[in-house]
Amino acid sequence: MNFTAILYAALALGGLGVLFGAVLSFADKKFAVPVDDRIPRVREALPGANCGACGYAGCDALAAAIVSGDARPDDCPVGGAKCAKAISEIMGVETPQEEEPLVAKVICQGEVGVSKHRYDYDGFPSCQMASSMAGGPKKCPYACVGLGDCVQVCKFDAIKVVNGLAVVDEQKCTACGLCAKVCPRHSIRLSPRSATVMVHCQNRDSARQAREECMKACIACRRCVKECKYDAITVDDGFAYIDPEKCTRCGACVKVCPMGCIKMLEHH
Amino acid sequence: MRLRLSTGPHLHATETTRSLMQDVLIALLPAAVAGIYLFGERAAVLLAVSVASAVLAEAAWQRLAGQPLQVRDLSAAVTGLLLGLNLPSSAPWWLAVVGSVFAIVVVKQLFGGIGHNFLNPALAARAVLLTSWPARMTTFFLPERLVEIGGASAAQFGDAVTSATPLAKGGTAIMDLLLGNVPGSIGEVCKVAILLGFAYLLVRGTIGFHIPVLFVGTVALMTWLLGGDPLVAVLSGGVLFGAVFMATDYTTNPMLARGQCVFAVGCGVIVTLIRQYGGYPEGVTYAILLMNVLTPLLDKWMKRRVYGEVKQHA
Amino acid sequence: MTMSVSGVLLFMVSCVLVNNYIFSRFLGCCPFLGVSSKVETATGMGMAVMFVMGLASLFTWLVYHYVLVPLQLTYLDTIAFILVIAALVQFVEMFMKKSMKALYNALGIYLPLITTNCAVLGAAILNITESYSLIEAVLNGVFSAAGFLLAITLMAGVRERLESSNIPESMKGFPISLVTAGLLSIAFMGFAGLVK
Amino acid sequence: MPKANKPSLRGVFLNGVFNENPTFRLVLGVCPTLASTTAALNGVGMGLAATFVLVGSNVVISLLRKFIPDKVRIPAFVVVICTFVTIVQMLMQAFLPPLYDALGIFIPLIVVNCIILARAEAFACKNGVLASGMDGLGMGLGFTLALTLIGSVRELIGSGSLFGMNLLGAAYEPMLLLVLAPGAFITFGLILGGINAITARSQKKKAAKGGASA
Amino acid sequence: MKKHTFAGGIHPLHGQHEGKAATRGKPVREFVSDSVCIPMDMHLGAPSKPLVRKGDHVKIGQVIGEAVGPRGIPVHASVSGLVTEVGLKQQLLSNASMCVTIQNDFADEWVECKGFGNVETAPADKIVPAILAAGICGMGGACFPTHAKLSPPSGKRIQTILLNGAECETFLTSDHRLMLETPGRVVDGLRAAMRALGVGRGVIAIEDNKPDAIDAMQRACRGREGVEVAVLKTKYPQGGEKQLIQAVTGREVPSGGLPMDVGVVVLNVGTAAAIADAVVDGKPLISRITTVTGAVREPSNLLLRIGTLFADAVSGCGGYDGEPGKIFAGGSMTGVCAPDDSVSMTKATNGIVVLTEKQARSQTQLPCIRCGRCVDACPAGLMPYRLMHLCVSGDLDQAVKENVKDCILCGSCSYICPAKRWLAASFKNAKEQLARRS
Repeated sequence: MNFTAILYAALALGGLGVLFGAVLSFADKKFAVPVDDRIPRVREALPGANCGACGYAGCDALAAAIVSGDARPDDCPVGGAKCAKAISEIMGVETPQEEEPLVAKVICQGEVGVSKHRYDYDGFPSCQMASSMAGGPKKCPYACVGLGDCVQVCKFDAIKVVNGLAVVDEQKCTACGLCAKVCPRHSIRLSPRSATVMVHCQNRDSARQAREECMKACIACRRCVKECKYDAITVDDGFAYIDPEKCTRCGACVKVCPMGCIKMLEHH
Repeated sequence: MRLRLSTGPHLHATETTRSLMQDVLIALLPAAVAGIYLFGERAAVLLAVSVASAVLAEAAWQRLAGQPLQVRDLSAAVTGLLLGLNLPSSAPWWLAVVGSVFAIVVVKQLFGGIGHNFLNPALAARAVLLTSWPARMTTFFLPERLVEIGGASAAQFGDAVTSATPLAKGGTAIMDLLLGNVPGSIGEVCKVAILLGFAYLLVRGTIGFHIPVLFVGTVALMTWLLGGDPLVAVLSGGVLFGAVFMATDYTTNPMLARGQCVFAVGCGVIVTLIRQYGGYPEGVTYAILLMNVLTPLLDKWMKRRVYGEVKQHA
Repeated sequence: MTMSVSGVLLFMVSCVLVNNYIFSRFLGCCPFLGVSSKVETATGMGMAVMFVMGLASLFTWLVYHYVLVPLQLTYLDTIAFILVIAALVQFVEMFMKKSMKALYNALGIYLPLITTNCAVLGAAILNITESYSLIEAVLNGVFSAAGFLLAITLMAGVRERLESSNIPESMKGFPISLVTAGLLSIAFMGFAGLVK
Repeated sequence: MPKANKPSLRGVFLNGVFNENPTFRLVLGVCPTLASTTAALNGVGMGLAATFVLVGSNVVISLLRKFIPDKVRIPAFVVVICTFVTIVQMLMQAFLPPLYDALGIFIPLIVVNCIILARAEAFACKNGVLASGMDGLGMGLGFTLALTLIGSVRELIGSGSLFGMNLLGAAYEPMLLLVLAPGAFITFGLILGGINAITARSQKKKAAKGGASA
Repeated sequence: MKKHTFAGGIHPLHGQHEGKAATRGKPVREFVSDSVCIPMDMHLGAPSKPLVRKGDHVKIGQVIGEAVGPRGIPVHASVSGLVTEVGLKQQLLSNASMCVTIQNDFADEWVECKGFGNVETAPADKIVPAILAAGICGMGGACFPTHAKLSPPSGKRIQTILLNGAECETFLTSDHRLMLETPGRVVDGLRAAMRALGVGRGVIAIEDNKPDAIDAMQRACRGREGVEVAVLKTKYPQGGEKQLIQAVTGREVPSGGLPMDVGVVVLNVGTAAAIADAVVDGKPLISRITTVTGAVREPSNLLLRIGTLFADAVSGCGGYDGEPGKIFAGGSMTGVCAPDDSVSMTKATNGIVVLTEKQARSQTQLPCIRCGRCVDACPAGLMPYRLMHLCVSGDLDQAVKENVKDCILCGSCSYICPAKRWLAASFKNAKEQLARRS
């Protein structure tokens, strides 16, 4: 191998390199397209579940909307405060206030054997469809239908139907609220995580009828109201409601409820 | 009184997956019987082995994968029988086993089981066997028992074993082709039996007539255009068997009638091209497989006109 | 050397059907497996490859015969080719971004993949090893890419259909795509011997 | 990079061979995997060639990582890789002509093997020389191992032998399909699926154990 | 004779005479129960407001529910007697309905009714108010208030009124018997509607499995202005509004549009008969013909008072034949299931079908085998097998793109599917979800 061969090789490749470099740098200027680099950064800060709970087509769409100002930095219900903070920083706006974390809770105890059935539903597994047929298979018109529309819609695998009743896995739940939106009976409610003493019933029917419909129905007997020392319970429209702000988790109402529809859950 | 509730329809057609498969099995019966009559007990053993191994393979897979057992729908039996009928009577038993297992496991179950395979399992398996053991798959015995045609049996094949393919033999009497006095795969030789099965499927409404007719018609037309004898082209080889039983497989042909017509014509064209110019003596297997591959695109590109749609655009 | 119409036709059948880059030569498998989940994107990718491969065949042939051969630097072919291809792809990308926004959005991040698409470099090298003329080289590039387009479109059709299938968990993704490609390849064996 | 996060050389090596096996885990370099596994020996040859290029390019790129401007790093990497590929090509042509013929066009095509560029981009340009070399070696051997495995299966079933030795006897009729193109795809797919199934099962077991102990 | 038809469709229960053999030869027989329970929401539109209280005495034809809103219609007492309850009761709908229960005193006391005597001489502008006052809504099953249908927005020109006598649904023979026994009333009703709208052409469409009804209607049409009979091929869903229009006029209702967009109004033959009663005699809609069939001892065509309980209707047919497993109002293709037999029949209940426990048992859903039968059967030109995948996997946007909204929920796909898949049900569910979304 001699020196000229090396020189030729270097020159040839170098020449090609210079030529291509020149063409490309020209093209770079000629075909330049501006892109807002905040979109990918906001997208990165979002959870990426593409659940659509924000009302946009997915995380990419929300990111674009946030950057263009159509959506707010805290519009992602799944990411919570942490995500909102990160996006606010990227967008250079103030961090919104932190709120009490929420979780989806099923306001019904009407599993098979507890809630009484009017008929056997034998069709397409959809709560919406079943409840539109003669008031649904369960006699109680407020009960969880138990065919899993919420399970279908949950992107986080946080709901299961056990024994004809939806059960939320609070560890997995991100409080995106899709299940509450889809439930035809509004049996799922987003409640503060700390609200662990709850009335698990929404039955508004008269006491006599409620008893006929379910073994664990709230009959609005007001015993819990009388028992509560903190004024936390109100009975309105035929069922009791516990205000989580006032509740001290003393458990007095749980003991006194004749239908067993007030439950105290472990505090997470 | 405890009633059931559901949305309509509350009563259904009596046709089920199982009844359809059963119809196909019944339609295959004449071809199987003719094959066993012509080729003797070897053929019977082969058919039995391939059906049994297909059914067992499906059951074993479903057991292992923890799926509900669905061999009762008879689809595995159909696949096994189709494969068996596509083997030469000279094939060893293990060939049938390998083919059946490949058809059921790789072509069908890996893709999600019945209805999800995109290739006809039996044909894909046959192609695999043909590629893997070409000599085994192209050694055809002359039928042991020839059907007498007016005293003169078809004795023009000197040897009992011929490795030349049936297609290569010219001048075979049409009657011999019809009755099965030719070497070939177990199920494809006796055209009368195949036509009997075809008639049964048509009467039962299991399949429409357009795929087989267009397929065979295209082969005849193409052969005629290329200067061959259309009748011999149609009656020899596996065209008839493929057109009636393989190309009409629901899962692997297009959903729309229009798409099915394109599918059938495509099969016919490819068969003739492979026969005329290709490296294989017979092209039915590959023609149908290639059109199977094209089927998803045909389904995608050929759309039905939706009621009331055009008017709105106008 | 000139080619007759039937010669071109045979050449095309050979490149597209018989010696398909994917199904018999294993060239360009990465994009074939990666960009074949939707028919629209797959055809777009195939078109882009066809365009790039035609150009690449032209330029690499020119560079080889008019730069490397005179300078006796043929051992530098791989380096030179990869440079040509990389520059070409980059140029095409910029051009598309500006002038064909829709196509650019559809192909997105896959355009740079063409650089590392071994089919392009493979075609360039094969053009030299088979000692094709300039016309043959360009035809080879375009037809082989057409074979790639055909393969990836068929694959995408099948994969779109598989979306609704209940594929075993451990086979999802690459494994089932590979098996699918294998089965497609079996079907393509029917073309064997159609030419030569 | 903080000290605590710095992986040991052994860790880097094993990562390449098992956890991030380029073929089975990352599914990179599909073309050479399919093309060069008609026999176990071809797999080994391709694997080792790639290993050589990987180690070499990783070391050189790691050495030069401070000098290469970010904008042109990819072309620079390609030139480095290309140099090593040309060296391998020449070496093989000179000393192992049968293997060179068997692998054919896929030797120069190592240049566009995604594994090599991916390692340069993801590891070598961020880590020290020794670690980069080890990463190249681990990845390369992982690749070699995978190719050998696939090659062995295909050779054993497709021609009844292993590394050229006839193992299954004369009575065995080899399944020709496996050494042909469709066999490559299907074997690779099935092995990949099998490995997925095995890992999924062992992970499930691990999770079950962890759940029981927690 | 030219037979009209449409693309797609099926022949349900073909081997069993569409389930109609048991009742089609049986003349209509009146059956009056001891009490009736009349829902206030029998029509599409705002429910009527009850005008009576417990303890009131009512006469037949007395208005007991007041029309609310532009699509509201009045409800009339169908028997005379004592109001025993006014309250909520679970009917076939999703929410409990306000119902008025009347104990029949069998005195058959009518309120005073005044009609125009003849449809041809009745003032044209008084016909639609008479229909509204009679509380008539679509009696084929859709319950759309008829006066609203006959009051098209200005700018829409109606050229044809189609009377739907196809009765393509299984089991039902009520329209068949009506056309056979009182064809004159049907033609009167049609003429009244034509005059109300100033339409020159009225067509009565009948499937060719009812030759006697075709004959009767043709005879009744003789000498009447602009009225004709069209014979349809027997096929389901021939009586679907859109299919009927396509078969008879050759025109297609545009996607998302209404029949009036192609200048057609479709009425059921039963509705036409009710219009005739309202215009000629001034009688409100208080009874209708209902086919009670299936697993009952004596399948019949009964003339029932509106609000008759299913249980009473069945007892009018000799009771159940064995243990019932499913009861639905309408035919087996689109019938609406009852939770028990204590629900009331309404103005739209053209049939009550009882299935035995064995017939009612559902079959397990199997994987789709892509046989394409659903595609051939779909009268809307959809691809049910693919749409179902989209609907079940939740990709509703794509489902909309593939025209799920054009599904008419006829159930042909589900009926014909050999794998017994829930095709139509999944579309119904998707359409409901889409409706809630907007």
